[in-house]
Amino acid sequence: MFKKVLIANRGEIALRVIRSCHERGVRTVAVHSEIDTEALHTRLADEAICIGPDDPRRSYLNIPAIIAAAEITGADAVHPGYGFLSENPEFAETCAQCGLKFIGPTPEQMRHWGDKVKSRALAKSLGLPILQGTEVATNLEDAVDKAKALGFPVVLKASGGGGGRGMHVIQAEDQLRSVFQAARSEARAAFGNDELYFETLIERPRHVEFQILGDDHGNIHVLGERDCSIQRRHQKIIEEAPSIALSDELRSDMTSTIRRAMKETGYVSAGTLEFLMDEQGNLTFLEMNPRIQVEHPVTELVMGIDLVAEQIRIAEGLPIELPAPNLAPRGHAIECRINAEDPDTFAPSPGKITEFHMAGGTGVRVDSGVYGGWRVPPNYDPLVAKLIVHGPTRAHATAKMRRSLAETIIGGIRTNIPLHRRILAHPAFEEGRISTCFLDEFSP
Amino acid sequence: MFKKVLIANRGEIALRVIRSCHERGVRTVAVHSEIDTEALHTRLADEAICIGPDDPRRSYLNIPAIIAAAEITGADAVHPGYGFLSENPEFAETCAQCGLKFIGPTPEQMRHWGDKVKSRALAKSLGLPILQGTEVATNLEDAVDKAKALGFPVVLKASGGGGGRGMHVIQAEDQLRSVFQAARSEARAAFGNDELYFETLIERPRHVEFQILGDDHGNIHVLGERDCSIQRRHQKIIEEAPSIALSDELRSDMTSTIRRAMKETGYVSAGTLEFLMDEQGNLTFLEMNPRIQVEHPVTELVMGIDLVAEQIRIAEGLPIELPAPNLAPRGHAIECRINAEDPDTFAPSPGKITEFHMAGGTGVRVDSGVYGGWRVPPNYDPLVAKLIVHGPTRAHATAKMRRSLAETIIGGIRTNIPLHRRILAHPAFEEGRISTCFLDEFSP
Amino acid sequence: MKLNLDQLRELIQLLDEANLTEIEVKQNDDRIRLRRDPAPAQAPSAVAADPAQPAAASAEQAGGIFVTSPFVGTFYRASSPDDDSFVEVGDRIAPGQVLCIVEAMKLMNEIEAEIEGEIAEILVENGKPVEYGDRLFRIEIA
Amino acid sequence: MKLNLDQLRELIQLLDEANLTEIEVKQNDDRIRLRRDPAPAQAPSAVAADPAQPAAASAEQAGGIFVTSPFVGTFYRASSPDDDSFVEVGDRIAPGQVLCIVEAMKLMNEIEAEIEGEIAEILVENGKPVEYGDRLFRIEIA
Repeated sequence: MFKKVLIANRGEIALRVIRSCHERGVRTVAVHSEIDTEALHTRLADEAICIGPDDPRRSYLNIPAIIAAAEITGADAVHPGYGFLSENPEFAETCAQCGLKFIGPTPEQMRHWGDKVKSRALAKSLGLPILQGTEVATNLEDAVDKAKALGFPVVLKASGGGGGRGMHVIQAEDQLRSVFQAARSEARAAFGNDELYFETLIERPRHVEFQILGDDHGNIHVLGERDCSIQRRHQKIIEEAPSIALSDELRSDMTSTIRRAMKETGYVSAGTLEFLMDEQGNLTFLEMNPRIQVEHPVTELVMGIDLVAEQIRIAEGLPIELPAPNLAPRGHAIECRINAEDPDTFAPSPGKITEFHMAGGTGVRVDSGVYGGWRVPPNYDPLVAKLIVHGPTRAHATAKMRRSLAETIIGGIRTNIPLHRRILAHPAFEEGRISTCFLDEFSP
Repeated sequence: MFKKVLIANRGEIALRVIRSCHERGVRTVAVHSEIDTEALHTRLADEAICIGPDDPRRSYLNIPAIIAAAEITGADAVHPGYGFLSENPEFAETCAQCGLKFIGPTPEQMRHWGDKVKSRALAKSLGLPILQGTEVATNLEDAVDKAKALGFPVVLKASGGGGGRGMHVIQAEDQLRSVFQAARSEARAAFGNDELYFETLIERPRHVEFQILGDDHGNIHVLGERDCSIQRRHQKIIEEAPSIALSDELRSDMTSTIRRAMKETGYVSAGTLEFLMDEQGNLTFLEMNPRIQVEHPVTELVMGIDLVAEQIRIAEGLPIELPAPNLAPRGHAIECRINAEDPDTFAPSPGKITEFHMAGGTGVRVDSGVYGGWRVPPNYDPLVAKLIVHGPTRAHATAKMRRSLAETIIGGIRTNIPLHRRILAHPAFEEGRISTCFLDEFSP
Repeated sequence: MKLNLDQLRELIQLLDEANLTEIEVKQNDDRIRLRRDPAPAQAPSAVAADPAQPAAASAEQAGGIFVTSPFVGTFYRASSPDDDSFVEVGDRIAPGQVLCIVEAMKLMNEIEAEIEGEIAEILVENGKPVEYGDRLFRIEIA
Repeated sequence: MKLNLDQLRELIQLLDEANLTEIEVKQNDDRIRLRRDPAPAQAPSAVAADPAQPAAASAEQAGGIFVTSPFVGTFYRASSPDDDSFVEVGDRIAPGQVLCIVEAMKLMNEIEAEIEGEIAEILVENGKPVEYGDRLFRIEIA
């Protein structure tokens, strides 16, 4: 068992990891930037080390500083959370070289799935359904040929992208001609990789993803799916489990396919396979995220498990420990991401939280890294809290989320709670008629 | 379905009821005293009516004021919560006379179980195991004779008492002679009933209680037990479900016995049968509480149900709706009652809450009627929050409660959190060696 | 959002008359809140405060005493719809005189004056619900 | 959210006219809140603040400049246990002069002086861990 885990992250996910460590009797080290000296993860960890200034490139992305913090505190493992260094294979390698166990998959797995072109090829070779697409376009004329061959409309994607970044919907040739070079420069700047390729555009898709866990003993578990279709500019804002769009048959087929595929790659730790679902119910592979995800709690609630505790167990070399051999989802869970932003303009709204009263009661879970009187810094992700509810049916969960949003009061900063209230009150949401275009179509 | 429910209570239980109403789409009316104008139940209900001054006898116990508040707001039902008027058959009758549905059992049931001598007799007639005891003592000499016949040590109990009130442990005859008259006057003053009787003293008992639900359709469900042995002066402070002291066989026997007994009395709504368990594992009936109890959430967590929602359904005349026909507890739940009191002297500590940060994350539920910046009034119960956790095993739940207590910060008032931390850290608690004498024996 | 400014003005008037610092009205999802913090402490020597000059708002209220509702219930100005009101603005009243009825649980509770004075204002409409402590009448003690 | 500026102006006017400190109007999900805090009380003339008297703590630090750690790591005063310390209290230092080493990830990072001055204090013990921004030396600039 680990004695001390360093959490190379901040905010609610750092808290999340600290909690599972403490419940396991493992001591924790928080790292923080100067502006996060009074942040909750800094206050609640057993030890806290300042690793740099506010700029995340010099603190939360600063590999030598994080490793040095682990060295001076005697930590024996590192949990990267999500974002920041969580998908950086060099960081995982450096941890290993310095004798620190990295709580996540191997650097090789991260590299396989990190490049979108390679991950597409890998998914295909593993028998996962993939979207029609092209090879990398070598230049503009090649791109035009490839896009024409695929047939407009198409999605222009960056190999290095993912999570909705580095994507452009292209309706016709002239649009492609006008954006191609810019997209290339953008990709080079953002991901250090200017490779671009095409995929068929799926109209009004659902976003459906499967949670997996693998361990060193050859066990692979597929722990059901999440529906994360409610998005704004490819950023998820509401997630639920299970997805009402999956028949039991499709769920069972996908579970077997994914399980076989992941067994073949020998995947270890938590990961998520993301798919798009078209209006006919066909799933196609989008990407694999080799880390814990923001929306993991909806899976935890319906499955009755602790995914972060399992990540830690797996990293310790232990087998996965589930409450039953073939877990089935129990009830329905919904998560709303509460961001410090204007609910209409989506402009960030950092500042001092003057009032902070989150919902409570039966079936309500709150994961938050903030507290009343604390100042939300302008430097990082705007996520201030995840409000997650669990009820016997989707209708119950929806009603519970409505009342939970109604009783949540966050003062001093603006948040997207009014937007969440409008979405939850919308008949299309209630009826489950959701897709990634929900916000554009209904402007709730 | 009810359109509007008035909640004749305050604090966390008022919130608890408001939440289940709102999730059901039922509007709510809060009643409040003058000092509770800014209380959370006042703020979160759809409507709020001031019913009187701070003194609870003139507000929360003021039947005409509460009925009038229901009349002017057009409420069609009343939920009494626990404490205050919840076990007052006159209140239930008045509600009925005024065309308001009382969400609870019938006044007859309340009367049957409210008098401890009658409830003992009723339990006996229903085949529930009861403790050796006597009839009511008519005078001091009769009392001495009865106590001698039973055999010292004995417990002197008031017919009108309950919930640990009106009880004296008597070791010998001279002690009985010196306290009898005082106990009688005390009982008359406290319960308006000076009848006293004796029961055998059980040394180091566990407090084990069974949750039941009955409806108008003849259904009776016994929803497992709770262990509420950690008490201070007969007031529960930590409760858990299930009880590790019950074998599957005993649990199953008790479930059948209680189910048959409750079916025979035709009990409707939520109720709890309390038992003492001696060191040999024998259970004897203590009392029946015909209402929702403070510690009901531990049952909700392990059973995956909403007891207050069921109370409302039952009052609407609907059948009980459980997720499965034969519910079994899943995992283990623990509740800590966080009181505004000095953790060592137990003196009440009302005042302004300057910081209020409750634990969050997986498996943590918070039921609280307070918020940061609010002033806890000195007039009522000191309970400010219930911290409730749910884990796959008792060891997990204990670890989760420890970390949850560690991250809970309540500033401005003193609370018993340090006492809870000491209890949860104690090896005897960890090993489940608990009884109602825990605090006296271990002084953690 | 449609604002009813007249309503707001009336509320401000009420705030003044009653010498309140805050009024908050909540109805369903609507909420109106007005607040007037007491003027900050004066700089002592620079601007000498004139103790003979009370604040405008409180000056208006001099002599005002409120009769508040001792019950939750429905406010009635007369014994029955056919009867005359117990009192009108301008009436002189004496201790023990019935001012109104607050009905609760079908009981007609007569509210009596406890002091001598003149009805300066009737603050609740006939037939409207009142909470405990709600102001019913303003009495001026001449 | 659509802003109706005219409406807001009217509300501001009302706030001024009525001499309020706050107006809040909420309708459904819309909310308008105006607030003008009263000007703080003037410093009374009796107790004149003395601007020439800084707080005790800062007085002690007058002229002190701190060298802080640019890394997380372990602080060493010398290149090796057998070597002399780079600097001692009282030493004059010049820009570019090595003051200490902060070891991180087995790399010995030499920390150099950026200014001229005198070592007034050494704030960390040899071999102890330091965080980013920890104060290592106090330098006095004569």
